[in-house]
Amino acid sequence: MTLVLDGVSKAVGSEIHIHPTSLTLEKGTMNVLLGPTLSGKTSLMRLMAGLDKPASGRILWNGSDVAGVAVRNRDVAMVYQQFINYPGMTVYENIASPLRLKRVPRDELDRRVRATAELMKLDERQLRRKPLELSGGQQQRCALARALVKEAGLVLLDEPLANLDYKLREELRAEIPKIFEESGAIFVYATTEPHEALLLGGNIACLWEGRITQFGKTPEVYRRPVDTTTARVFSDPPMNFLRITKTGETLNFGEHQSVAAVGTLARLPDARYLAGFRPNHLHVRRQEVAGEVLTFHAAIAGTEITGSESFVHLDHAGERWVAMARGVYDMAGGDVTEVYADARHVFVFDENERLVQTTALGRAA
Amino acid sequence: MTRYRWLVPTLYIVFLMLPIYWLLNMSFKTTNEILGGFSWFPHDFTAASYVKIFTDPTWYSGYINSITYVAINMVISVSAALPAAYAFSRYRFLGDKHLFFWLLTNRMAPPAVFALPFLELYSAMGLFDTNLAVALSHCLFNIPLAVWILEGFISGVPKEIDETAYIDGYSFPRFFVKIFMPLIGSGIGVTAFFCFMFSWVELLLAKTLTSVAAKPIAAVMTKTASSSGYELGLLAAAGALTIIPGAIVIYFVRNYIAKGFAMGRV
Amino acid sequence: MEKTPNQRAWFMVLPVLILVAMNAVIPLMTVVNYSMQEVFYGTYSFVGPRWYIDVLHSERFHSSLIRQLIFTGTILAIEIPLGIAIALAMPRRGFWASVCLVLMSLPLLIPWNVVGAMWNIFALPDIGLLGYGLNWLGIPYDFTQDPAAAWFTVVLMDVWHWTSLVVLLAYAGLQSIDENYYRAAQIDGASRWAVFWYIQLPKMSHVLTIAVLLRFMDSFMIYTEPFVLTGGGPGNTTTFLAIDLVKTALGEQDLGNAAAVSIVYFLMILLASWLFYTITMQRKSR
Amino acid sequence: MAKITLQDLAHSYFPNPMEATDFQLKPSINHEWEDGEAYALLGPSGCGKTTLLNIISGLLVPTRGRVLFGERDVTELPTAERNIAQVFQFPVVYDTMSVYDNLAFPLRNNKVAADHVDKRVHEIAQMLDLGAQLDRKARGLTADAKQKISLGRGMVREDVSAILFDEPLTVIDPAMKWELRTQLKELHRQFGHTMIYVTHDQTEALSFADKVVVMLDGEVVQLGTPQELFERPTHTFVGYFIGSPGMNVLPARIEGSSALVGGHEIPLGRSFSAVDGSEAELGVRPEFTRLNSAREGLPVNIRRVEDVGSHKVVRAEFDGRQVNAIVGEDIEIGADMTHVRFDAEAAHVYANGWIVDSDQRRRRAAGGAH
Repeated sequence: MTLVLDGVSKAVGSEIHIHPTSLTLEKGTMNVLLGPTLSGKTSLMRLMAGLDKPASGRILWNGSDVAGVAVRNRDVAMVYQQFINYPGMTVYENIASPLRLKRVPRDELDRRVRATAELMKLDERQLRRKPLELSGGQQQRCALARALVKEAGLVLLDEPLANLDYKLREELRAEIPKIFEESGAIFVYATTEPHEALLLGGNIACLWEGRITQFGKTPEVYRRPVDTTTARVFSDPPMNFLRITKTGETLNFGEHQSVAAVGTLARLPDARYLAGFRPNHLHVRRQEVAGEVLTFHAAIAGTEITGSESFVHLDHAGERWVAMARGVYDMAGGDVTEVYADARHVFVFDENERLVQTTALGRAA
Repeated sequence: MTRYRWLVPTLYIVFLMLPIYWLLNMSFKTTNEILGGFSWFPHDFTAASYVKIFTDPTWYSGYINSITYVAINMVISVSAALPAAYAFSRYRFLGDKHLFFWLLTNRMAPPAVFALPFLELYSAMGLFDTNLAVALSHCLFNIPLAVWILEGFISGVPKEIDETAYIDGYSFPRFFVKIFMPLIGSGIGVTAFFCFMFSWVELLLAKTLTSVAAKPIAAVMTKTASSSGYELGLLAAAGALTIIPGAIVIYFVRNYIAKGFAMGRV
Repeated sequence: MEKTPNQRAWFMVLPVLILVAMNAVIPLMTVVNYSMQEVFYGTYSFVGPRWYIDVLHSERFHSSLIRQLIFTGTILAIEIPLGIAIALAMPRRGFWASVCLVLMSLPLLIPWNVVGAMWNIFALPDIGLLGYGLNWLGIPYDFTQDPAAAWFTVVLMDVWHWTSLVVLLAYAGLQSIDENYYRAAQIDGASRWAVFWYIQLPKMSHVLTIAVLLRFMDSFMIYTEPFVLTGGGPGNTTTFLAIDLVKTALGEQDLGNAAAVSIVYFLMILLASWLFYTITMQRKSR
Repeated sequence: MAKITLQDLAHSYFPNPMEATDFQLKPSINHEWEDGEAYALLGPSGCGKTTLLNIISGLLVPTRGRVLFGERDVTELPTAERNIAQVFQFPVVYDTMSVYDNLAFPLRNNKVAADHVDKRVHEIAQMLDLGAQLDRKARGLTADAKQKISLGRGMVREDVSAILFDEPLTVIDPAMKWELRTQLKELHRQFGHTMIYVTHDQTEALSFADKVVVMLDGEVVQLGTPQELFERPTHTFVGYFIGSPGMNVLPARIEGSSALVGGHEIPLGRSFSAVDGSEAELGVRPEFTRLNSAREGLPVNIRRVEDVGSHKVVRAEFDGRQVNAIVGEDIEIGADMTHVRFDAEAAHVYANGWIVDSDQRRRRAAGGAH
């Protein structure tokens, strides 16, 4: 079971939604589409589902072109960001409907519906209710169940958790990988949140303005973004950047400021670069970094506290930076502080913004 | 000011009810009493007019005719408008906008203009003096209306539901009947209501296209009013009876009406 | 909502197209055809635009047109504000709301000739509540003789008949206003007037546009009610366009003339409606 | 501006509520909102936070209890007379007015001098960078522009006794959320209004507020600074709701200065005579749960390891109970890492949901008293 996109593109009128894209998804893989809103995630999924016709290129399912095949005859299931259920039917009937259409014998149908419902933690009482009588979380569970019960070869999830409360999202997010492991299908999961992408693992395709900037194993892409676009897309809060010129032992930036080119940075050939480091590698407390550091001075703009960690928003020579601190770190805005970038985790991009080298490289492989 | 607010609608309703009351009042009077002069309520109360209407075929057949062609028109209009409205709401196709606008312009066609040509047209089709003729002619303004209202309701349903259904494996007809129509049930109700309303109240075309067999009640009345003397009581009774069907229908859709109007679709 | 291109959608529109076209196109062609010919005992002869020229110079047409405009203007001036006022005063929800809705909708569901007959009975100077009442109050009133009285009655009847439509539309407009708007207004310390002017009226504007449009069109086409009530009289004082038209066509068998009038008439309505609509839409978009 | 006091408050949407479940706000809530503080009202949907907000703003009259602004009882007063501002979840703008007039509206209604109105409007517009759009009509702006206007209208008045926010950033694009939040904070610093901010998003709550009020099922379960909520949740729900993943909670038996969890002794470094020898619960955040190969603490079996880049979340189990640990990104999870140890000072004892003070803490508190 494979899904192959071969030079597929999509345009509405003059505006291009998807530039020619080729992609191969294998059986039993979890594939995350990561990108900001309007980067083409949904368009791509709609093409995969067959809801839209590609402007060019072919879509092959198990090797055969599915251009002519009607959506309802395709081996696909989909869940939307909005909670889409049939309001007129009970939750049970909602889940059952794909099976009824496949003429599945009654007892088997009942078995499968109940099994899926149990998997999605929908109890007997909820099965008898109408979807709109349930909470948002349960409605989406119903939609997910309806998609799963079909046991389709291709399951498309378009930001299924985006409209849920913070904690609900956390719970469901933890369940999805389990569900996925149990079905052998090709999963495609669109999200705007790098964090979510990392939790789901599997493969990832980073999208930016209708183009896939990089496709590969999620942790590898995270640790080796091929260019700054991918790095930007796959970093939340956004990656911190600094234009540097390496001359000898120093990295110069801004108006004649500089830091010592420590660690592997020392081995860079002299040239102009774009250095990037993730918020979790920019620290406000020296003791949080083990190895060598690049030290900068930045003004604190404000802090975002998630409880387990705090994101300190900084202003470094007009560039907006974000640093991460463990636990709760609340400092008044305005005051200037020292921040420490972990030298081992600095990405270096050349002038056309391609990745040059990074010490994270060795570890990811 | 807010304390006496309720007065406004109340007074208005009283104003609305007065002529209706007067009609009823008359309908229960004997012709003599009517001609006898002004009186607030019938002194020698009689249901004779009603009895006549229910016994005299020229009268009750009038009702049957009206109800028949209104019903036919409702069915035709709604069932033709449903798929069209869906198409206008969901699909982009050659000339869709112009077509939609053209449809609406027909709501602006004065029946007076069409009376005569209709007579010729339907005579030519051999439909003259049939309920079907009236029903079809009323499509002129009811179908555009129906399409308009339904389009509004349909656009209120997210198209993701359609797609989900296709993905689940529904064929279009099955999806449309099993999933979609229930979803816009209230819309269909409102539409049917307005079709009823405009078909029921229209007289000019109904009168022009019929002579004997399919004569609508409204026409029967005008005949009474003009030719066969001045039987006010009878006229009033007949009139009173024409209010009832409307009253019944409005009662059923009362909760959807506001919604129907809300989309400015009337 | 983004629409999917699909030419086959035409098939779904086809039935509607056929039904309406049959009723609209063919008769319209007939009318146009008539309007270009002299019909004399079944013999047709082409006369070109003569009828049109006649119509545009005909005293009779002008006078009934003017009557029509005055009438339409009057009832719009009364029904729209009145309708809004009543809608504002109506209970927002609950039992009484539906009672209001049902009762107010009644006039809309009465056959138009019954409306005429009903008002005829209601306004009769000797036995009608209205006529008798006015005379009893010492106001001389007889709509069958006195043009002023006739006009008054026709207008009052139309107000009785159609204000509810405006009410329902305005009411629906009000219903669609989110509760939070009123709360926000409270918090901002807005006056009742400000609430009406800045929240309710703007939110109603769309439905009100529709209301004006409908009332304009329908009042411009009005035929049955005044015909039954006054028969266009006394004299021609309440002979509006449609009545005049039918008189000419059926009464005097003057088909060509009638046809020409019809076309002019139809075009006027279309033009007016179109102008009104586009203008309001432009004002909105700004 | 004034302190806001809630006295024996309770609210129910039923006319005559019988048992506790009838109440949207359980009797009885006593709470003081200090003048000039920035509060967040945090809880899952349906916990009654919005009800509470509407009672303060006067859109709802509580079934029981009183609301005081300063010394003045405003329980029965309509919103308009309470002199407060409120921003709703979804944008509320006056379509036909220009952005400028929208912002000026509350001031003009309060008969503020024109020149001052102008000054304020520009200040606010500046802060929310609406400056460019000031003379555009509000109709046809994007949702988040409209919401900015609503925020602006909420904050334009200087004399309000409090500004209430009801999940105001729902429609705002995530990228902008934190900017607006910091701007709100900035405004708070400048004008020192009392602000109450309702949200279900812990991040919003913790980063906006000086003090966070956590609610559950119509009850206030904890009031504290973000730090307190994180380091010492006074209720297991707070432990679960704040922080991701939430706090580990294990059934335990307290004996002296240690807890017995499934027969394994966990040192606590302090004693809890209140629950000594009886069944209780042990709560420790994953951040203070150390996975180790030294066979110290509880034996667990690891179900899954989630690498979220900045760190790893180890999802493990101890006889059927979930035990999560957060470990640094550089640490490799070896097969020999079979045990978890807890940082004693970060481990808390709970009895039927509520935290139990250690004897030492009590003594300190008592000491503080005299």
